[in-house]
Amino acid sequence: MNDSHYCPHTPEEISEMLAVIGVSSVEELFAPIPAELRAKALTIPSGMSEFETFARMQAIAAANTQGMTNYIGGGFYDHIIPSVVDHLSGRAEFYTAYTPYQPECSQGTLQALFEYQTAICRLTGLDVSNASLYDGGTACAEAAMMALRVTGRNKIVVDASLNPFSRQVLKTYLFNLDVEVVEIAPTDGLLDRAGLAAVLDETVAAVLVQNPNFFGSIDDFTDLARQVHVLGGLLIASVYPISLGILKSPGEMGVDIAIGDGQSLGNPLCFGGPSFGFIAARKSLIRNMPGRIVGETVDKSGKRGFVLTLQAREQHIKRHKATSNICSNQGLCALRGLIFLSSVGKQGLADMARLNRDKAEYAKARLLAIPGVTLLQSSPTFNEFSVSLPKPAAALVEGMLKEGITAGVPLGGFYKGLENALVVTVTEKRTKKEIDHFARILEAALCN
Amino acid sequence: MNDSHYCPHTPEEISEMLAVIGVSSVEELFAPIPAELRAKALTIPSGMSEFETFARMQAIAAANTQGMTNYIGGGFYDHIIPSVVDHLSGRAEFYTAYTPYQPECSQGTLQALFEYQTAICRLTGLDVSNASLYDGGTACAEAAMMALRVTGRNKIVVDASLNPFSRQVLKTYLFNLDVEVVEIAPTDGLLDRAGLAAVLDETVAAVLVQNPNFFGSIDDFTDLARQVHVLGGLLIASVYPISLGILKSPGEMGVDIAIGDGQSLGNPLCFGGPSFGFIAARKSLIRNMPGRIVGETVDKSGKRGFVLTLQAREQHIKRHKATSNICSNQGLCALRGLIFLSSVGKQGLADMARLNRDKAEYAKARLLAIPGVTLLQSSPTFNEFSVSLPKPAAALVEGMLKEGITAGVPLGGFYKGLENALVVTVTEKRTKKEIDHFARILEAALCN
Amino acid sequence: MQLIYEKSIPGRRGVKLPASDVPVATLLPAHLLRAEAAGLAEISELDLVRHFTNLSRRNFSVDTNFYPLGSCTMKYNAKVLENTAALFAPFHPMTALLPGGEEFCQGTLGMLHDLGLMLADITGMAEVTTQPLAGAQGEMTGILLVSAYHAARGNKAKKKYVVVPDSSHGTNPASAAIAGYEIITVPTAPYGDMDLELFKKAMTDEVAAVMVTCPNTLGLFNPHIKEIADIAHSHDALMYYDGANLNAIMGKVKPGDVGFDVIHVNLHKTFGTPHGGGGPGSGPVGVKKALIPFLPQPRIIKDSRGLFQLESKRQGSIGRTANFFGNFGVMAKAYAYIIMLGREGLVLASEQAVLNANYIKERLKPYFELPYDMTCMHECVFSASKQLVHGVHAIDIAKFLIDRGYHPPTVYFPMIVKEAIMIEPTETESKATMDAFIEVMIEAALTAENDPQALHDAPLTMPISRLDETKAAREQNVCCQW
Amino acid sequence: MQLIYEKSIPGRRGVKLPASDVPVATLLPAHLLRAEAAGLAEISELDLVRHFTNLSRRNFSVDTNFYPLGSCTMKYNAKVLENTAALFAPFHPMTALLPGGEEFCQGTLGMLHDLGLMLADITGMAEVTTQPLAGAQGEMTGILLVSAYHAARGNKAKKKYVVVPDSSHGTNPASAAIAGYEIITVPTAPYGDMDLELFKKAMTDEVAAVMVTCPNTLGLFNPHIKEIADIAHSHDALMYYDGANLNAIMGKVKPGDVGFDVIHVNLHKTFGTPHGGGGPGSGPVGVKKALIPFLPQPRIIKDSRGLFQLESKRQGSIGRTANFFGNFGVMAKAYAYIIMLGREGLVLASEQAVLNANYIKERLKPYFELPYDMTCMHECVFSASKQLVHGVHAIDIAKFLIDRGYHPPTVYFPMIVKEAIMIEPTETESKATMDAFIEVMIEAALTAENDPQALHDAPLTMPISRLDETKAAREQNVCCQW
Ligand SMILES: Cc1ncc(COP(=O)(O)O)c(C=O)c1O
Ligand SMILES: Cc1ncc(COP(=O)(O)O)c(C=O)c1O
Repeated sequence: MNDSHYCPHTPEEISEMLAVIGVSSVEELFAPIPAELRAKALTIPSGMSEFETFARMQAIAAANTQGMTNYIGGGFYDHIIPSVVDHLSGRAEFYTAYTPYQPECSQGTLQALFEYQTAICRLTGLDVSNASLYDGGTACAEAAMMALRVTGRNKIVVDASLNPFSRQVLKTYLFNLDVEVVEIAPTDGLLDRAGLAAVLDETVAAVLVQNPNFFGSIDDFTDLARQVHVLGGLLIASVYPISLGILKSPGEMGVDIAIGDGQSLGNPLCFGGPSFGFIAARKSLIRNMPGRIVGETVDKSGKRGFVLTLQAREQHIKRHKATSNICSNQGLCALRGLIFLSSVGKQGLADMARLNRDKAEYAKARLLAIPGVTLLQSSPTFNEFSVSLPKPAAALVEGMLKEGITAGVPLGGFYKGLENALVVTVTEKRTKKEIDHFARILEAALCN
Repeated sequence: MNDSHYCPHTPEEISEMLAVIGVSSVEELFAPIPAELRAKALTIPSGMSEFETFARMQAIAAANTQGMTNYIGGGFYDHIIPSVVDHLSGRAEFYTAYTPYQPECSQGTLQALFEYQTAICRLTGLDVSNASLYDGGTACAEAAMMALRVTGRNKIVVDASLNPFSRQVLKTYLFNLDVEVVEIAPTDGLLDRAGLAAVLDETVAAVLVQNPNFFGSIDDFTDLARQVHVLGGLLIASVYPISLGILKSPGEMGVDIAIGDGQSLGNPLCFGGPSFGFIAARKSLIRNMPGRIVGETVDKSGKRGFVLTLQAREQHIKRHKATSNICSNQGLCALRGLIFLSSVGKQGLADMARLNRDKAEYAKARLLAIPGVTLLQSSPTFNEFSVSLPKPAAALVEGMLKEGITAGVPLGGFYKGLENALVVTVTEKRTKKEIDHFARILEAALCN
Repeated sequence: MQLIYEKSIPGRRGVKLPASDVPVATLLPAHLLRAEAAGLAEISELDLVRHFTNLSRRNFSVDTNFYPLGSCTMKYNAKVLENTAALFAPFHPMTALLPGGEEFCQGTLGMLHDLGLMLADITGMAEVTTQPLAGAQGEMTGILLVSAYHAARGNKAKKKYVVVPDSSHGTNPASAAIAGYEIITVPTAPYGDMDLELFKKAMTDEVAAVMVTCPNTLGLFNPHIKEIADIAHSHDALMYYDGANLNAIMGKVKPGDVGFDVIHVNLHKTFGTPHGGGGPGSGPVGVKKALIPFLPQPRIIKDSRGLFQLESKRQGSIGRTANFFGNFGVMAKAYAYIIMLGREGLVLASEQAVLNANYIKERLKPYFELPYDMTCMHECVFSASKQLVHGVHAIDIAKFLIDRGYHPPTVYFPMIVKEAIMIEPTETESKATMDAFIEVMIEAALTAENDPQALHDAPLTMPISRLDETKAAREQNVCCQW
Repeated sequence: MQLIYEKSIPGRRGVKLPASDVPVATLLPAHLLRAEAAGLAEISELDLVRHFTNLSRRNFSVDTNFYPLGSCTMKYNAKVLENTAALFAPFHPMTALLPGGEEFCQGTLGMLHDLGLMLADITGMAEVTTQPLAGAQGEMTGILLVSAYHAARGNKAKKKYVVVPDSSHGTNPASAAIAGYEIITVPTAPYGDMDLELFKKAMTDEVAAVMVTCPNTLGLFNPHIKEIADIAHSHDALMYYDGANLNAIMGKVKPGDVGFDVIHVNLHKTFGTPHGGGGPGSGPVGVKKALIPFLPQPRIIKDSRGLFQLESKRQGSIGRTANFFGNFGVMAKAYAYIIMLGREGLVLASEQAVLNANYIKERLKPYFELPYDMTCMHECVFSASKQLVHGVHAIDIAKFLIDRGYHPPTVYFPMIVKEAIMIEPTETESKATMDAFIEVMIEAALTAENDPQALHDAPLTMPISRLDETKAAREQNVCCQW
């Protein structure tokens, strides 16, 4: 009995095929591999049925604590996902296709990506978008490398209130290219404009900022854009797409390249991935964009169609001179993002953004009512805000995990001097009841 | 803001449409309904978002006890369902289509149903199948009514070891047609052939039997078919499709009409439905079949295609003279059945049937090892068997529910004199470990 | 496309089963075993997936095409509803029927109970059974309840007839026949409803029930419905309401208030559950107080402690219409649909369903004959009689629509309209979709005049052209022989 | 088909959001707000569902068509695997990074740890990081590890070059470039592998690493691979293995045994996770012992009590290549794939992948030029040079295949083969499927001789014909302007 999974051949078929090839056994086909290199047997266990396999996976998932109430963000956010997202991205024709190299039989993916690029452009207020990057962190790195290429300079200035993980990824990407990365320590939970002014000059390729930043503070970088441009540099802003339902867009601020993580757009938390990174820029920068770009064109009869375009930028043509090494990206996650944005819609995204802020402001008020809890920043916030507590945040957060609550991200691990500080995230999913409970538990934890 | 679910019109569109119709308000369109008949407001609550709706449904599901280990059957069985079943029956083109009245744009459903009919014919060893009935119980009723039409007689003899619920449905369908239903009490968990012989004559339209029967006993009705045919009646057998992986088929026994419930073929337990009923018969009976039938034909250019055929039997043509009143049936569940059977496949169904019997025989041995537990039947069994216990089964079963085990179906509720008896079901899903645990708990329960 | 059996290779395996962890049982005696394994498909999982995925692509469906199939209420089936049924997949129905089992099924029993209450509210009935598996079975159940009612009052012998209008759906007389009644059919009057005078003549004390759809299959609401009910009651006949057209009147009129005694509703029409290419559906039946004792069992009741219990041993019940509790998975979707839309949402759904039908009716009126020209409810019925002059039939227009990517409306039903074209857009369609459809319908009308042959040749864009239905009926190839 | 924005109607709403249960916050200052809402789609849920369902129908895919796209390993993605990722949807990755958070994520951390062990077994490496998000990022990560290794030994300045064969995939040199190296490209010898003599010449002590794919992009296993590794090591250069072609050799040869020091694997190729129309993928990187200190952090380790912990503050680590733990959902599917197939299943998969490729190679050899005529591994590379004589290019054959319902093989790659046609059937395809494909390929070859124009005109059966790619590149319409 051939009990192999997904290897369809019967013994008869195998012999027919071997006969055609002119060998007497499948083993013979491996003759090109020198005998002395042949592997000892694998040590992984024998296989099992799909039913046993799924049961095993359920057991693994069950080994995580279930039903945590989340007040953490830090780049990934616990948002609602309309049912249509799973149903439509779950169409086999979407998820079992490859990158649309053959446009005539890939118009589904191509048109969807064109619509995705359009949504990203409209969200960020910029002219061009690619068809996705890996995630928010690598998007920072790709944007920085893009700025290096465009300006021919080799210094990047980063506001340290940019997500610490993204900053790490940025450094990892750049550490072997001789590029200087200067970090500006934040003040009052905001970009230190004075500190920045001190290092800003015509050697700077780009300034990287984030809005809302890691502390949750909302800023307007219009002034900064002007300063950077005067010196011939680029301004790169990492943004939280849900917040763009109401917040001033990078385009309106004069930002040159907008990036971010698309997880909040219809992609589940899923322990960190897959999500997608987005990147949008001014039209003039398009030839320096990384990754796939879909463009509109016409067929022989003048009918509209879509193709991968400007491929001369890419690794499969330019090899080591390519604008990026990215090949497989996060297409299906970007599709989820498009479906999410199209389902929530123009008014809906604004409503959703307001709902996030309303919930966060309510939580903020509840927490600030607790003796000893004060606000870290004076600037307005969106759905994240930072508080300082009368005691170290780490121990408190650890204690609240046992209550089934992820109370927030302690800032001490990322910024010295902020050992008592906590950044708290509140999305539209959190109910008033949950927030009240959270405040009570937190107060209790602070009292003992 | 138009916050209606799924009613797309904007106020502007509504006014445009009203203008075209020539009325000033939607309300005017309801003028044909006399004012005095107009309804008071509904008392059901106001609506909610899809997210809140789904949370509510999860809460309802959570109010049932989770993770029961099942040793109950009685028509519905806890079998494995290959992952492909959900994925493929979940294709929107299948589940959001209507009955395939327009064949040119419904070949997907039509060919699938033709393949389903073929699978049922090959499984039962009979010539023709319809495209599904509601469930196993109504299939009994439809088969009986079919026999009444065919023979022009008005007596039905039923082996009382046929599923008690199906017998109830049968009686409900027949109670207003002047038809006599005679039940034969079983002996030794089997059809009482002597008792049957006593009532069998040329006034009997059909004899209804089940294999394996409600006690789990396996029988061979070849002899019975001969007797019934001699008297000009029909033999109807209700069968458990999984068991047909190895058991003698109705066709081989000379049965005229085979019926059954298709739940075990890829349809979840889902608290009792939807599943589907199947019905297959000898070719000569086709014009008396109930429900939809798909037939093969050719198009103008001689290309093969499939259509609903012999519709002259049906209610939408024959109205009160139709062979049945059935209109919507259980098409999607039948499709699941076809996908299940095609995924498990020819050898696989036999293997699966053997696996069921092996598990049940193991459980049988473990239970019979318990002091005071004896076997109710002397005939062989498939994946269900009946035991008599030293004490009333009802209390015992009730007690074991609290252990998270549905220990079996007490027979006392259906057959007097069998208050201590229990029919136990063991499918391929039950592991040796579970069965050993079950035996231990049962033994303990019997000891106190 | 090849049949799956034509793709089979002897010995090929599909899904892999779990290995056995118990001893192999001794063989069964040969006379109990089948001679050879059933000739099921032998195909790899990839080939199976490709087969059914590509088969699915040969269907029109609501998710891919406008599907204005009259009388079928092909509204959009919200995806969130599709996710609800799976929540209940693991629950064995027999658990609730075990001694003390209800306690372990409070969620599912409670949902069925509450669904009954909500449907009772919408229909104006006293109690609802959720057991019937589809509309037609609901009808049969309802008429059996009627007969049980008459029998209980000693009138079994006397009550011989069920009256139906000639516009009624075929299942109505068919269901009444199974329930043991003879059928009296009343013609439709020029005003589009059962002729009142003829109805009065037809009514005698031997009539057990009057079955009507309101709005009827012409999409018209019968202004005399109350009078009809009164007449029926004066003859001790009960009024049966075929709820297939309930989508027109939610929150606008409750059949119970109008004098109906029994009603079925098609959850798969009005309450947003998909049709599955022919089912599964669900046809709960509501009744007035006097009929409650006869309802199918088990009946789900809420006890004093608020716990849901099964009442199985009631005298007078007509018995069972399904082995368990009906199509639970379908009802879960309908329950979710009702609580999601809520009282305002349901009313809005009916209002826009009616708005859409009247919009299409008005726009197509200049091009197609409208036999009953008045305000319609959720659907409108045209006749292709104008086109017939050019030798073009309703079916030709239907096939033309297929080539343009529209599922045709219902044709040749109701039978009382010659060359009927029955259009039901439902409330979930946008104006843009309807406008595009209307343009194509107008084009069909013009083509009928200018180039009838083009319509006879349609469809040309499908994998197959028109099929030889006579050959199918003659040869009766209903099972693959090779 | 219209764009979703062309279907939008101002004011139309899609999904309904939950009503707020908290007070409305005071408005933000105007300078922080956007002037007007972003121009997203305004469309009903039904229109949205129809739009994307119909869009999906304009794709070829593994589930609908044979997809022998060379180098991409388009094997069947088992449906059970698709169900696994959803099990982990609710878990926030930050939870594990909170103080004491690991304890609450033992399932997910353990799975990542064990996946690493299994991949280390298959590749013969000492440790694997699952953080890289795709193959190319794995390559960059791997080369960064190489550079960290050289730097730690004081050779940062000295090591300037990465050597790649001219047959290598474009991502190899591109990734090495990002990692700060200059590229030396070695031509391929007539025997289908990097020219050994030229390679020796190219090697100096300034070479940091040699990146190869084995089997290479011609589908050939390099018999000199061990010698190449030895030479590289003699120059203190490390060997990088591009694991994109691992599907050919599972259980047959472990790159680690052959002398490779660093490897990435494409879970979305070899380990049965779908390609998603361009991702997401996953590119875990395995290394020999000496490189472990430089692996990205957080590193997942199993402590003495058998608990999984995160090690974040290690000196020497190259840092982070992703914000969290990589594409977890993809890895869940790959993990399930590996435990389901098990040791025997994986070997069988490679064996049948190689069998299928050689079968197609032998059957097509008479019709298409086979530049390197020898036993291939999982894929074979033809050239359309015979057809070029008739003015027919590889692209024309590709388009002809589309009309016949086949996704074309990879064309024009590897670049070293003129008019390359790169065919990778994978192990999941049945003989019947390959035979039918072979017939169509043969038909293409004959048509090239008899009727070249027919090939130039293809495809004719798709919603569009060949597209004007120059216009696209010139006009750069990459965002809908209306
Ligand atoms: C008016 C009418 N009555 C009854 C029915 C029968 O309902 P079902 O198909 O659910 O049995 C239908 C369905 O087509 C109908 O349209
Ligand atoms: C040989 C080879 N190397 C590397 C890659 C890059 O892998 P990825 O697309 O996952 O970045 C590919 C994928 O096309 C490949 O075929």
